[in-house]
Amino acid sequence: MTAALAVLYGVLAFMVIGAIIAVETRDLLSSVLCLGAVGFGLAMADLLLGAPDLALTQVVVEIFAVVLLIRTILIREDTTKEFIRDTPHVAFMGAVLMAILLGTYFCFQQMTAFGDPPMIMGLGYIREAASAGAMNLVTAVLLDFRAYDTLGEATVIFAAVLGCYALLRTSGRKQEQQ
Amino acid sequence: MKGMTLIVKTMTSLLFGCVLLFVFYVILTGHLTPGGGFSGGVICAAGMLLVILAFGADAVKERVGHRWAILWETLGAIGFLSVAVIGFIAGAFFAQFLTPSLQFKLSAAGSIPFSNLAIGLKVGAGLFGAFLMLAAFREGEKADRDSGEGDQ
Amino acid sequence: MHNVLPLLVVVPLAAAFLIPLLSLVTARRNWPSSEIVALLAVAILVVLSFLTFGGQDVMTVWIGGYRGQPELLGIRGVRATSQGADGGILIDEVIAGSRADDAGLKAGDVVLGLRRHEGDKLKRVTSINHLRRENAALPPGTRFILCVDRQGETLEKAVSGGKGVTGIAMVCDGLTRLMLVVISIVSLAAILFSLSYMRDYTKLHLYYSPIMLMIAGMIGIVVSGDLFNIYVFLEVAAVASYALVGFGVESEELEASFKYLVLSAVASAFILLGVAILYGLQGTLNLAQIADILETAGPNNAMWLGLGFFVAGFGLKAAMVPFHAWLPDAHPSAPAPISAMLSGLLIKASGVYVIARLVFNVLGGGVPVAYVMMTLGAASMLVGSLLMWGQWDIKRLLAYSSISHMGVIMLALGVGAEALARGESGSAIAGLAVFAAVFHLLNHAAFKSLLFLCSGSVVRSTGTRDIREAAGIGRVLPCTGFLTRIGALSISGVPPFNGFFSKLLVVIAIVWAGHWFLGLVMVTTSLITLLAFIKVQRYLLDTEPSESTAQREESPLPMLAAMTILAILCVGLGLFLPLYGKVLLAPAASTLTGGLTGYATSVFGG
Amino acid sequence: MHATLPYVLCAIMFMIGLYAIAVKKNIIKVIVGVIVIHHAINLLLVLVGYRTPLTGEPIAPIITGVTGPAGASGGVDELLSQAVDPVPQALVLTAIVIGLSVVALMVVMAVRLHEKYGTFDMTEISQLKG
Repeated sequence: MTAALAVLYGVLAFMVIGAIIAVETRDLLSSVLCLGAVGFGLAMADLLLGAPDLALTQVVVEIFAVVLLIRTILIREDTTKEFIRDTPHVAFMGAVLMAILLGTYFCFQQMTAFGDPPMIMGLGYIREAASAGAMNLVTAVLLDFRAYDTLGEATVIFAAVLGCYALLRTSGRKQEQQ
Repeated sequence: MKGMTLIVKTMTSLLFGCVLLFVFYVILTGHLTPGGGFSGGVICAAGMLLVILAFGADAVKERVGHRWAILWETLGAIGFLSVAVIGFIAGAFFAQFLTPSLQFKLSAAGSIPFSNLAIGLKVGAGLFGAFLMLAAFREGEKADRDSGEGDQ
Repeated sequence: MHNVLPLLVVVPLAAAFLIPLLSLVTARRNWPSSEIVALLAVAILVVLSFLTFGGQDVMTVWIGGYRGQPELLGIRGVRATSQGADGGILIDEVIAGSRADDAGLKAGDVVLGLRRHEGDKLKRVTSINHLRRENAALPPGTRFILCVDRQGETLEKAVSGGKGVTGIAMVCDGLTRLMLVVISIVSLAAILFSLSYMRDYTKLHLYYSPIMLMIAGMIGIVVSGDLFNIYVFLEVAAVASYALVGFGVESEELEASFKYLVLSAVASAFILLGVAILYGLQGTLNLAQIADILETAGPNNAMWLGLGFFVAGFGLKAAMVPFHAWLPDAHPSAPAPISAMLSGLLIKASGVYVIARLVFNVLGGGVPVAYVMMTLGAASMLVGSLLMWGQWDIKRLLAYSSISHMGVIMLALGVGAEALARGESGSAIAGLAVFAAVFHLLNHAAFKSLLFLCSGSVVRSTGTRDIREAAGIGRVLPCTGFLTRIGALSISGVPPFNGFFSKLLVVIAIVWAGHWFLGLVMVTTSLITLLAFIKVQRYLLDTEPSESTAQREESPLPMLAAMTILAILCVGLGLFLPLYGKVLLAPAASTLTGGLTGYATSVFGG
Repeated sequence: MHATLPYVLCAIMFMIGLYAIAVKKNIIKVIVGVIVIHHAINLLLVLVGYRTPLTGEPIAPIITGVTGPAGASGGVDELLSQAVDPVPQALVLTAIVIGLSVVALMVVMAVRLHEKYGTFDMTEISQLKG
């Protein structure tokens, strides 16, 4: 195991622990902050895995999401007494999730080994990158080869923002007598 | 919300220019270095978010208003769609309609910088607008906040 | 006609982007700009979707990047899990008839590496994916020489290099055309209906823009030939629909919308996980190329896992029974035209359509997946109809009926997949089952949208969704009553209407395939549906109206026009099946029964 | 074991998020669960695209040198043999933004529900029966 790989496993373990704390802690604010830590861990993992674009975007998006959540929590009172549903429900869901996890573990044994991807499509992009002209291949993939996906993605944000506007209207229906 | 203290406001107004500069750098060199329309747009929205938090949502809403956000967002979206459609007219959907020239220059990537710019505009304005609406939204206040801009 | 395909997505998107922009100007003056743009865009869509019938059977448009026929990878058809003694790849199995078999590779060989030319330096490889990478890194079509160690003897085999697909494919085949026609016509009806119905709501540009986005998303799903692209457009349609479900912003609507949002986000997560696993395995996202590789490589456990996540994710989107909890809340809470579009289109385009496409044309699950589909289908059919029986809320009743009918479609597809796996002997049964499935899909879109629009008309006049309180409304609003009657008769499968024919075909296909028990379940379900809708008709249409009900006004003209379009479809689709079946339904069915090979060759050959 | 351990860690994270969604009553916790799930999938996609080349270090897919003779540092040839896969990175970039927009919508709905009911507790909110 090389040093870089050891660091990567460290970051992944950090993320898993952070996720557990974020889910389990009772205080909503600490929960959201732990989530931010997981996000920053992800950004670090991205850097280690050779994805600086992602690290940049992940950091900013994480900041945005965490501020959004904190802003939502801070000015509102929460009256939740019991965080978890009743025990049979929890036991059932836990069993189902463990079963899925075991199945996933079993099936992942035949997954492509880590560090050895087929890259049939990716190498094609790299080979043709010179014609696209972009030096950053991720941008080239995003905005040239797979620009159609990006159009869809821009549309998703557009839809979400319109949805926010629509859901934040004070009243949905026109008042009749006013 | 009235906003935060004077120190924070001053620092924010100083910082905001730097953030915008960084946004332009990230968006315009997106095809050369890490970054691009999305990162730049979200950074831009995060900068705006700083302003909203420092000055208070109502003050920002008075100055800017979410009509501007909608305007820039739709313009960005239409801009990106028109990059696609110009390519469509030139040959194929999303085809490069500009010939890439010198490597490592701003003009190196044909239509990609334009797409980046449009997406940055769209993402920045969109997220800013959404956060502004959310921050200005207050509970228990049923009064006519929305008067004057709806088609009521 | 190649050019039509991108326009199908561009037109609704452009409309969606223009509507808020125009509203900035027109909202103060109360000009109906949103309505005009939306109606215009949908009208153009209807025309465009019929234009796709010109031209070849299968149209493929490559967006961004390389287009053309990919040469098949020379090393395809090899299963290798272990490394040889001195670092090469030990081949466990060579699939007969594959490229590797043609090149003369045999089980037990150890692939050492490759050379570009004769006498070049040997480039060693360590794993099968490494070999694939070396293959993909070479310029398209290059031939190279594979060095193989066979029991101590070194052989050199010339194979042709591969070339991958880089662009995103837009594919328009029989099934896509059917979905396009359904989507555009139902959307036209829904928007026509909205013109009057949505007058009561505020800020209509925030309604018409998401509805256009939803249409764009659904069209994007059905014309796409790329796995990730399907996910993206699925999200476009889903995110737009979240906002539309909660458009009334009353507490009940918000709650339904939140529930829908959470479950749908989980479904999207499953789907994206499936995409990640499949990409990790195959290194490509193009559906045809995945089919092409899988056809000879055969499945492995990780691929089953990916397929399992897909079935779970799209099953959630299609509200199959263990995952159905969100639908009866979300669909009734939306405004009526949106309910019609969600039930009539969205759960089909983003659920059943994609499952059918993946199972029949791309991943090819074989018998196990066919049985999973049959189980899911039969369970949703039965549970949906049983839960429907006790409902008094008209829209909720219709929503449960949607679950039941989605079950019918899924069951028929499952029977088809199972029959297809039998080989030659089952192909006729599979053809009939899949034909029945797509026919029922078309019919369900027509009558369920009609019924939801009728319920909207009833709710608008009476202000209640309870059929006991709205009793007798059919006599007060004669047109709405008549159209509701047509819808109810269609959905319960009364002979001259379309529902009867498709249900009959489904039952015939099930029984022909030998699943007597499932046939019995299907007939029972139909009977329950019939009884439930007799109940609806009795209360809504055949009782004397109470005094408060008697003073209601008939719905305005656009709403009636929208319902009439769908009602004409309900009658016409059944009666004129011989006329349009060959053009619309048979190609759709044969697309699905064509299997992996058919899909791959039709996409690359076009 | 070693070859697929990172994927398994991702799967564990995915299940943690799913657990939060399935079991927790609090809306904010549900949102946290959704974000954890998004993180897990994004991580899986990046991991899937990583490669450890036989010679040299793995490099980010950015051309830093002029494309010229074979073997030039930072050129296309070097990328072909050493770069990590750019496609999953583009996919993750798309997925991150989609995730952000979904989370923004969820937060807006949480705010509206809090306004209507005065709590983030789902059991107090639920009026509808599935």
